[in-house]
Amino acid sequence: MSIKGDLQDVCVSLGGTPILHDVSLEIPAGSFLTLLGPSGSGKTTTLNVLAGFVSPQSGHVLFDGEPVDKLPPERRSTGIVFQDYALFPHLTVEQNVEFPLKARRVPRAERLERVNRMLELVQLPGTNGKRITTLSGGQRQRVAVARALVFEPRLLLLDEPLAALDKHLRESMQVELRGLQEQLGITTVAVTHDQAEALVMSDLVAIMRAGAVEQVGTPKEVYKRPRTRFVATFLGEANLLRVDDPLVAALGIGWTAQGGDAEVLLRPEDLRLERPEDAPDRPAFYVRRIEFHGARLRISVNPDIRSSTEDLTVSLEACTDAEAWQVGDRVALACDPRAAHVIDPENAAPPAMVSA
Amino acid sequence: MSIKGDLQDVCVSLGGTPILHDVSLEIPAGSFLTLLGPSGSGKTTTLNVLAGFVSPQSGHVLFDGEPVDKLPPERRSTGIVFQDYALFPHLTVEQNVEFPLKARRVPRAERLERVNRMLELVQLPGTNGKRITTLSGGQRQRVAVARALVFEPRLLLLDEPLAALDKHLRESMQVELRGLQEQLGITTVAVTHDQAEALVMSDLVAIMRAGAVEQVGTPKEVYKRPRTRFVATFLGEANLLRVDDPLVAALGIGWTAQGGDAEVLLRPEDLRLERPEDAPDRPAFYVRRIEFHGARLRISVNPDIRSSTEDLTVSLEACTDAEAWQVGDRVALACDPRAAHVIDPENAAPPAMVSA
Amino acid sequence: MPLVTLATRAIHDKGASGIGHTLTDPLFEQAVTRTLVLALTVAVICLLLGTLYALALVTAKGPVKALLWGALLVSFWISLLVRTYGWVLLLQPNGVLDKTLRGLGVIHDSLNALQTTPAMYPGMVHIMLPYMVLPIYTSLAALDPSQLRAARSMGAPPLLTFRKVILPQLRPGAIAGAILVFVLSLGFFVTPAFLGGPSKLTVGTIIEREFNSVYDFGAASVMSLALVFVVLAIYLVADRLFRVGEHWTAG
Amino acid sequence: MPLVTLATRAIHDKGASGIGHTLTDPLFEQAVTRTLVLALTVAVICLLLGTLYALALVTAKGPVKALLWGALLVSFWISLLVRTYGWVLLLQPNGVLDKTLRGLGVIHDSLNALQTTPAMYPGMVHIMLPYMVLPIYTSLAALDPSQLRAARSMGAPPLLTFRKVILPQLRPGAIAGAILVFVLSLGFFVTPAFLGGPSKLTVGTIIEREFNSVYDFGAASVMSLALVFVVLAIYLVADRLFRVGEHWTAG
Repeated sequence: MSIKGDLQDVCVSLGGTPILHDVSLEIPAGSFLTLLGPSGSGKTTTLNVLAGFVSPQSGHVLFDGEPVDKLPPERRSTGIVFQDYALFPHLTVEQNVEFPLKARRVPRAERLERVNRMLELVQLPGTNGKRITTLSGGQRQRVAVARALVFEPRLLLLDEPLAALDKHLRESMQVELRGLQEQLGITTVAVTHDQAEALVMSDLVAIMRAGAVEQVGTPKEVYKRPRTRFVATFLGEANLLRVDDPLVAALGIGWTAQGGDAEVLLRPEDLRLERPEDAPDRPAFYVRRIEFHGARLRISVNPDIRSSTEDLTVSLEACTDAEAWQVGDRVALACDPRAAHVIDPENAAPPAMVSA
Repeated sequence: MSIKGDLQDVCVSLGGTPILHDVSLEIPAGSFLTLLGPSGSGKTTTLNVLAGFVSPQSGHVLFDGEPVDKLPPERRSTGIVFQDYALFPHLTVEQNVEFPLKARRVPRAERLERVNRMLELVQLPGTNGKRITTLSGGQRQRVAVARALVFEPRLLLLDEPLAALDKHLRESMQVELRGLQEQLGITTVAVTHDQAEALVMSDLVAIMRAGAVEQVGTPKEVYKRPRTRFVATFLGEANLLRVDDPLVAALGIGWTAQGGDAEVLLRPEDLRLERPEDAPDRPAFYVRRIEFHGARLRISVNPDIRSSTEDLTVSLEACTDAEAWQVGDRVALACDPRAAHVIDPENAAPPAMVSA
Repeated sequence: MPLVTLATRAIHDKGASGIGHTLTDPLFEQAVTRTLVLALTVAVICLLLGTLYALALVTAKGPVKALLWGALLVSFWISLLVRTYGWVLLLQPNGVLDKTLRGLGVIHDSLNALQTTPAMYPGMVHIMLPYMVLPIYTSLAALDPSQLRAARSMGAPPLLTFRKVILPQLRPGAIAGAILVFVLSLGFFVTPAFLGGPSKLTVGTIIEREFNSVYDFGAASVMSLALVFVVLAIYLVADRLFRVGEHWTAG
Repeated sequence: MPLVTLATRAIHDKGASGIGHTLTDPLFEQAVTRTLVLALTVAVICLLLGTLYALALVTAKGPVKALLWGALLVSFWISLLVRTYGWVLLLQPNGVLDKTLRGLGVIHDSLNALQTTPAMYPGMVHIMLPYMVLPIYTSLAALDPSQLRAARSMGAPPLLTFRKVILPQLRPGAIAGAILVFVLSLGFFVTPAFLGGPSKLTVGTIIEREFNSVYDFGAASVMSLALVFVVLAIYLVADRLFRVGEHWTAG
């Protein structure tokens, strides 16, 4: 069931406009890879190249090492869940899930058995006769997943599968979808523009920008060790300081020589605030703004109380100590130097197009 | 400029269906109040009652203590920013912002001056002649705000003002919008379904459900001391335990007698994990699932490794210590008993309708 | 207003028995049958051609698409009369069709197509086609293209997709179009009058003759009213069965 | 196809000078002028009435709205002929209008409305109105109702809102409708032929007479072609100016 997927130097252009530029991806067998990027970064096109709806101008698509470039979509055996689910509105749940089996001329008895097994797996047993239009958003999503999986495809492709659901449902479907994928062990590629979703669901995240892949790695890698400035700022909040900024040395961050254009990434949660009298040798800042985010406080600090330079952002757990800070307070900034990460500006990939 | 707004026992029904049920709200002069709730909870109707587009069947609307029930929308002097902005697509930026002044027969020279001042305030100086269709989403939002504020309304009403923007832009507009509101000191009522937005932007949050207000309070109050189960689960993640659950006592949480139906709220960030050998008297749990959320780890734990009872959720800062935990580990659960909050089931408000 | 006038006139001039007489006139009955058959045939032909045309419209790309749209819109706009004349010139004795066929040696005598019933069909179909294509096209355009991609990705051969996915979703538009064409054809006398010649009478042409030659306002009124009621009845039944109105007001 | 046939016929039967002769025939020129004036007037009247009707459609609620829609759709469906006869009966000598007015003592002699040019307008307007109402209604329905709320909340009196917010956004639909009505009216001979009587000739009726009485196919072809070209030219110019095509294909 679980196969390895590969893209090798795939280039796509549409009417002269380059859409994908030398995209290479290795999708290990049985893994869940998410393509993450802003709209227009080429992630859906990449998915369509895998599905066979878009033929690359150059480069290759391999399934388990075998080139499938010449195979049309209907012969690639990929299960796709579309953003709007693309269920057939005039058919029932059963007829929808049965459709791919009918296309494969599976005999009726076996069809029914497999449909029922699948509906149980997506926690919709007994809904066979229901019309699609009577289902809720979450139920439609499950039917779409069942339909994409019932014919045991080699690859599962998810195009923003949860974008149409509300926040609470989305979060529980993330867990469910991931659980199902692990249970079946099917190699899966998802597209999303939601950073949190990508981090939570995936084994691997590929961050795309302007038609090129900027970084592929585990969620932890891409969040903690981003290769480029874009990855750092796209995934969560980032304080970026030039390596030659005196503040970098003052915070005790060591760095290997990389030229003055390199930047140090400090995540807001890696910074701490201390009372200046307790830490007289720490750099001194003023609190400019405090936002309450429930679990956390987001505090903007600046060396100068009325400066127009960009604030640094500190994220603290909303405990009693942290809540004592007031706007205007003088604070000392501290950090764990091990958490700091240096970004080499040379890493920036040449994009296929100027980003919109 | 800044006035106090009041709703007193407002009831609204449409075609026999109750939409709002005894809604009372005090909006202090100059404050930013957010109506937060799921779709269909009546928050937009409440906004429309304030604007005058919906007439309540009973109850009163007061501006600065004066009833305005009889005033039509055009005479209430409320500036509204609609979810889709409702800009006039055939007019330029200047003509859009000028419109309310034209309606008030302000002379041309003063009109121009005020439009320019307003466009500067929303950081769009010099865009006067641009067509609305050439603007980006964020720019349209600013024009809509400028148009709503240019005639110095008594009340600013925002209907999901940031829902149409992408995540990064939304976050920076939250700060900007709040800054503008503080600068002008105008009493503001906003509607949103985004918990984070409500917590970050508001002085006061009114949480609505099924046509009734469940709780009004500062962001900190509603998050840390929710009056009802609904408020607790709607705002962030909630671990809820019955007060007579033995775990409550084991965690050292004291509670005043409130009947066995009362529940204890433990936010995931108030829980800690310890190694069982370090804390032998703490309740023992198993790690069932670890999710990486960037800044935080979300860890699901359960007293029994294969139990089907609901997991407790622990949210830990993603530091080196926390990242050492593995699925299947035995852990001891600890919490700060002061952070625990008891919810009295009697507090649940009678809703105007069965929630959808 | 005009309906009321018609009704007044009908009752006033003829009386109840007169109305009965007019409606049971064998010439009238024959004409009604012919009109129904004609309208039904036109509707069915339009249904087939219209579906193909709409499919072509949706799948065509670039200049071909523009051409197809252009043809459809021009055909909508050029007046009925001009189009009817075009067909008359094509089909008349010694017209282009005749000459071509004789030139090719297919026929020897003149077809005399203009005076026969089959001659009515091409003209009617041509005129009615846009009324069929547009509702079907609306249905087609509303069909989510990702459904077709979904079907392909699931390995469905094109015919299965067409039969199981596309056709069922065309139905509301096709039914609306067919009824519209049928109803319009029923009362549509202009083209048949020209193309069918006087020997093949339809209700529309009879009404015209009564009115023009005999100036028998009463009979003309009764027939007109009968036609209106038939049309309304068909529409109401169709609406009940297929919820056509919904489709139309929604579109 | 029909166009090609027409063109062949025109050139074949008449030759270049013949075409020139036909087109400069004073009767033809007069008819062209009359047709243009008629079409333009109908378009303007339809524009005004259609805007009002569309506004009524949008603002009406419940049964009134259903009634307005019903009237519009029925009017679309009942055949042209029946409606034309309705008007004829209303306006003919000793018809309802005459009788009513004489009964009221407003006039003493018969109006003889049927044989005069003013008689053409009500019928034409009635037939053309739906073609005007639908595009305007489409524009209106596309207008975001929150814009009207926004205008009110900003203190705008209704007239200002109508003038500055609603009317400008109706323009594309209104222009498309007006052109459609104008173009349809141009070649639309049925109603004028009945209502206007033979003394008031329009291009359409002349073409018909040529064809019916004289069987001068050549002249009829030339005139038909001229009409088609005028219509196409007007449409192309209008399209350039107002991007009508965009509106239609998008709608």
